[in-house]
Amino acid sequence: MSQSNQALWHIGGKTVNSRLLIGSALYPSPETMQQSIAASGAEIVTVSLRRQAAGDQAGQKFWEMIRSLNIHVLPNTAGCHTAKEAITTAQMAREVFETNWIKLEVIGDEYNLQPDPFELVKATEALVNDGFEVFPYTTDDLVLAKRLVEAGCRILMPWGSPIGSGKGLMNPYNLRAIRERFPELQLIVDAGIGKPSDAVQAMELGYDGVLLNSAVALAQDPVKMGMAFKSAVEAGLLGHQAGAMQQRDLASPSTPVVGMPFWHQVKD
Amino acid sequence: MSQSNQALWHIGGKTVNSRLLIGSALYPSPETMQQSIAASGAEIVTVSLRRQAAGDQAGQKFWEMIRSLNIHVLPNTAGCHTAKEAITTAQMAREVFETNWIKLEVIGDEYNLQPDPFELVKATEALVNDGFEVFPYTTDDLVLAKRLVEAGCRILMPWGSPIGSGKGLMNPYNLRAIRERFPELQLIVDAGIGKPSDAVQAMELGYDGVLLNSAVALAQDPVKMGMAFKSAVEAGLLGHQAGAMQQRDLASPSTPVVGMPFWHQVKD
Amino acid sequence: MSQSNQALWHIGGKTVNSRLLIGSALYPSPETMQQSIAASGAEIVTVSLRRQAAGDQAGQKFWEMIRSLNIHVLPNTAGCHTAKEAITTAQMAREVFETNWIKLEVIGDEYNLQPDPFELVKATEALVNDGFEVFPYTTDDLVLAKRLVEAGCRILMPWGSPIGSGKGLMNPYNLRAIRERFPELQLIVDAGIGKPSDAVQAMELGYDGVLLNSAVALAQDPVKMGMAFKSAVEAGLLGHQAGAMQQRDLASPSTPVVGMPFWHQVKD
Amino acid sequence: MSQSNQALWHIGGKTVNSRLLIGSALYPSPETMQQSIAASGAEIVTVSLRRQAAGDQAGQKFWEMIRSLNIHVLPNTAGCHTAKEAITTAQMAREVFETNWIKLEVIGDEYNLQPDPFELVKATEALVNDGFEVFPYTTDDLVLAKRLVEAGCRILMPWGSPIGSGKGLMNPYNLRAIRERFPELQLIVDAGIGKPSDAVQAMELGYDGVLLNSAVALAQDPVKMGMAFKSAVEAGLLGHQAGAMQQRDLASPSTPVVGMPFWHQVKD
Amino acid sequence: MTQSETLIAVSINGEVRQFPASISIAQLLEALAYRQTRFAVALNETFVPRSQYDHQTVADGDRIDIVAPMQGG
Amino acid sequence: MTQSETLIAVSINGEVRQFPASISIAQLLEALAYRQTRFAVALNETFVPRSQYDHQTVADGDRIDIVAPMQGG
Amino acid sequence: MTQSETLIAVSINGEVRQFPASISIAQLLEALAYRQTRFAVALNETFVPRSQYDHQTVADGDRIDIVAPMQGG
Amino acid sequence: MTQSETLIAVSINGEVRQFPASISIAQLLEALAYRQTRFAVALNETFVPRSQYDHQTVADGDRIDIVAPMQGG
Repeated sequence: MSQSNQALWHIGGKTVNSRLLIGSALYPSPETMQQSIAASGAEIVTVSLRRQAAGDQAGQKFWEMIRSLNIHVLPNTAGCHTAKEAITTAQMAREVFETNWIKLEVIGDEYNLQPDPFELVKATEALVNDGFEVFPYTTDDLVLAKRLVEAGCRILMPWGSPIGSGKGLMNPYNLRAIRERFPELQLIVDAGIGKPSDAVQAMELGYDGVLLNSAVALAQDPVKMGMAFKSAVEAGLLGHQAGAMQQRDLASPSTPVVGMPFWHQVKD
Repeated sequence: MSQSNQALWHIGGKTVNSRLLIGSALYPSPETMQQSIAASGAEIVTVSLRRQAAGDQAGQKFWEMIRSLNIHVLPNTAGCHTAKEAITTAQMAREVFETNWIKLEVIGDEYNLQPDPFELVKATEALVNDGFEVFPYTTDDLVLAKRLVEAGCRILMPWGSPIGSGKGLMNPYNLRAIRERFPELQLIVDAGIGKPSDAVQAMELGYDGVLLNSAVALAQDPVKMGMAFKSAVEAGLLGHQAGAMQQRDLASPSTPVVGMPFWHQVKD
Repeated sequence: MSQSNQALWHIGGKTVNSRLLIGSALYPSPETMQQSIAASGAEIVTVSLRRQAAGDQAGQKFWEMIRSLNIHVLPNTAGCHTAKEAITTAQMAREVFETNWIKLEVIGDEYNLQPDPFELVKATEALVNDGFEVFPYTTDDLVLAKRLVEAGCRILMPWGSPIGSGKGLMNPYNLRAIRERFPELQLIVDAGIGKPSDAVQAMELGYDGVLLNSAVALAQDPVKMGMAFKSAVEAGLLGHQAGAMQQRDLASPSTPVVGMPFWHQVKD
Repeated sequence: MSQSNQALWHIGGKTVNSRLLIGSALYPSPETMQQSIAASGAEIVTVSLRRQAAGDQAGQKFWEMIRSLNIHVLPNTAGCHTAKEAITTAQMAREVFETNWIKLEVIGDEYNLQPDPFELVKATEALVNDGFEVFPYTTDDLVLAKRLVEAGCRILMPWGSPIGSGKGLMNPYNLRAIRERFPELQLIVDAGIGKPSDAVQAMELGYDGVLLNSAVALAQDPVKMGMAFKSAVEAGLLGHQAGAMQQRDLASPSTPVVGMPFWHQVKD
Repeated sequence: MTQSETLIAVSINGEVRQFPASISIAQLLEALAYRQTRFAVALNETFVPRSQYDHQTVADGDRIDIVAPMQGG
Repeated sequence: MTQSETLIAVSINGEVRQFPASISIAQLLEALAYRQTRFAVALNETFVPRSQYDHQTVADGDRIDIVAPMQGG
Repeated sequence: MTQSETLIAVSINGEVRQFPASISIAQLLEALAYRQTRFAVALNETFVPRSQYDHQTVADGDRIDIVAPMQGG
Repeated sequence: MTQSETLIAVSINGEVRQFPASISIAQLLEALAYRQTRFAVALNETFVPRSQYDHQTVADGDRIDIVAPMQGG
């Protein structure tokens, strides 16, 4: 009972059980998407907005599938390259999805799809003032993190590595520095997660959650991989809370040495 | 249903659900030991033999605690430095614990507590001939692995790093080479696991199980860490079975690019 | 002959032989400083400006020592936290040291001493317009790098890891991305170099130079460590130019297999 | 003067200036081989024996090329899989090359070309008794190292990673353990070196020398790569002797903080 | 609409279409037959709330984006 | 045991004790009052199965190890 | 300077000193006896080139930094 | 050699050749026309020192390896 309470997560004004945020793109089929998300236990799913022709029902159908999952929706501004584009997209998303949550992406480079620090701060300031709960996709730059917090963010989502690269956590030192500086913030590793062990490492660093998409959607068996990440974030959260042993350079026997049979004199 | 069957593990002539093997030493108290092992979901627990004075009931009490866990017992030969010591210890263990399972440790160095390849092969040959199911604690040396298989092992337990060091997997290349060479063998990473992510990595490499002790017993909260490792081995097993995505050097967008609003001409 | 020409380095309008830039601080004594810098072969030395009381000759003495080295001086703006402070310091440095070179540091955080991306860009724009050759101490952020190039930089100095940490290259992926994006720029790894192998790795990534201070000044034998880094940057430069072999997962014999004696039939 | 004396290396009863041992195989042409070896500064070159038909002058020509380099020859037993093969090869090599030096390779696996610990010890014992100076190609196994020392070796050559893989040092922990255990032995990293930085790392660990072949022979420009490794082993040796600074988690300013201009009150 | 009315060129999701001058967003959506309930509109990259559809008119050369829910990561 | 019996020195778990000559393992355990059910015995580092306790005698200078279950990793 | 002159407070490298009003940078350096050749001056965090020392006057509350070469990394 | 002599089959570097019985290594090398100075010989995987070439005879089914210097890593 206290166990389950401990695991509750207050994020952006809502309360969820799972530390996983999952994307809705790139699955082999809509059915696989639904099953994978359900299997993952995620209670927050990211979605986007795209142009749609009159009469095209794709958006409506997708939306009904997402609604049937009965979990929280986190719209993104994926593909935006300027603060202005991102702000407009966020405002449209708020109307369509009826939520003030926004995963704020302002891309600064097509090669690594990293955020643009300058436009990101501008967009964040505008959106916070406009009443949004901003989930900024950011780099692992501590100074940028400070600016975002000054702009009003209660949540930060540093990248692990480039979107879709599956490289895991490229710079644990930087991620740890952000965690230590902002013990009260909700921190989520977003982008770059490739394997369950990457998600566990993020949580072991003390991060509060993990956001991923490709790692599940592009697995050979996405549904099973959803289950894997469900266990992974649990393992990481528990492992962090439990306080891991210290690494040591010397080996140290686990089985007691005293009482060892056959022992007659000191061995060298 | 097929799910749960898939997870069954046939190891040394027995069938268990959990891929975790756990030690019984170093816990802050016997009660914590019991609770931690239970929390970990492990169905195989390692134990040892030590000299005992007449009238001393410690061994009997310990044994009753272990029995009450109602799981399989894997006696070890921890502390033995020669094949002869290890063989005698194994024979005594078989009588005391009424099992032909033996975790065969023949230590070759006091600094890193690594196995002695030469004595290990000798002891293995003798014990296999004597009817034991040998779980050899070995290095990540592929040639040594071949010798142990030639000597009759169906199970190998290469180290991740020195016992009690918590350094995780020092040489994933070597561990992977053993996995690829022996697809049919039961492979368990034994020693060096420090954090749940280490266990996940072992399973992601395709290992069948993980044996640890210090990582749980020396955690600040051993019971919770037991739970963490329970989830970790599940995450790793599922993740391996699900087939992880390929790492890529380039970023790749998860959200679709087509239909991006505001798009009017090619951006560089 | 072509060899030596190949090694000439055109940097900031000057031409030097060595790819090493070295600091003048933290040495156990002024004499050790002089000898270490000489031993390192560096032809560019960083210096700073600090308040000085009337009659205090320390600055003058230090300056004469530096002049006697007969190498190029690169003044820094170390310790500045705003664009304004950095600009004024750069202007003072230009007058004192009679050079338009400036190592532009605008610190954004006291914990990791990283640059402040926002103030750095502001200061860079102002100083480039004012005729300076700016050597910006920057992070490994590709978008920030693009902004600095847009502001007129022909040289970038991304950090390897935090100043004085000796952690080497924390994020080779990011450093490589900057190199690939800006093949014509002069790129120097600045900060975090701890061992000669770190400097070699920077050069192997295709970087044009390495700037360091603590690694030499805080070595047990700074003069000898200066020599070590002299060889290290040479090794790295040559190694990069020579084009390293590809890594392979399989072993591959160097000694020919054909003609092996004692060979009678295929071995498995 | 003391400098150059310090750099002299007493190895196997001879004295050389360079810490590099280089192979003679895999070069694009014999001329490139000669030039690359000369450029590398190596004073020890490895060679092998292979079957030769009557009248075939290849062996003689190769030998004359090697002799013209006027450096020490270290014959190998490459390709041998048993102690017996290796012993006979060593004896033939002693007669042909007129040296009691032997690079003892007894391969245990075709996939990773690693040594066979068991056959290696057997062959070592026989050859040491027969008056050879054995340079054993071994793994990074500390217990195997102890056995080889007990068998009479004054030199050990642990692998960095599989022959020809170019993966560098896979397990620095194990390599360091051997160095610490045997401070008086001559230790050489053999196999797996791919880039100059790998060689520097080996020397920084306190190894006495580095043996490589593919890294130079398979470089795009082998002669220049030879020069690169010449500098690399110098950098590594000097760097080790000079005593590197300690790594730190916190950044630490190199430029003095005292006397910073514009400073008026404490900044947070 | 009469023959004498002026036409304006408006980009709808990147494709240029002709509409009568002074058309409102609401009329434009009606003309395009957008009947879905889940969409949002931007005019020249500025968001137009649903409540403004009747009041906001469109001018020659304007760019309209009409977006709907889609998969996202 | 009579006064005239020869005594032998036997190491029990590393500690030397005196016993009558020709004593069997069974008698020795009885003399030591080992009453636990969970233990095993080695004589000079060689395992002695429980079934041999009656038959196996102990000689002067022999080393006996008596071990019981214990925590292990 | 006569008794009747007004004095101003100027921070020199963080330490407040008294000077006559309307003093120039050149006079101030003279008064402080700065005789080194290698230094530079900032007034209220703005650089003052050497060529301006005669013309630039200092006001009450001004902050002057006088800096010289120093070790740097 | 006369017609009546028995012939033996010897493997030379893996290739079987015929020689007269009781031939010595020295005679065999002569017959094969090995004139290089830098080579060494093994008989049935055992080294034969140069000093033994005259004394060591070869038997039917023997395996001879003749090796020379070659590139090596």
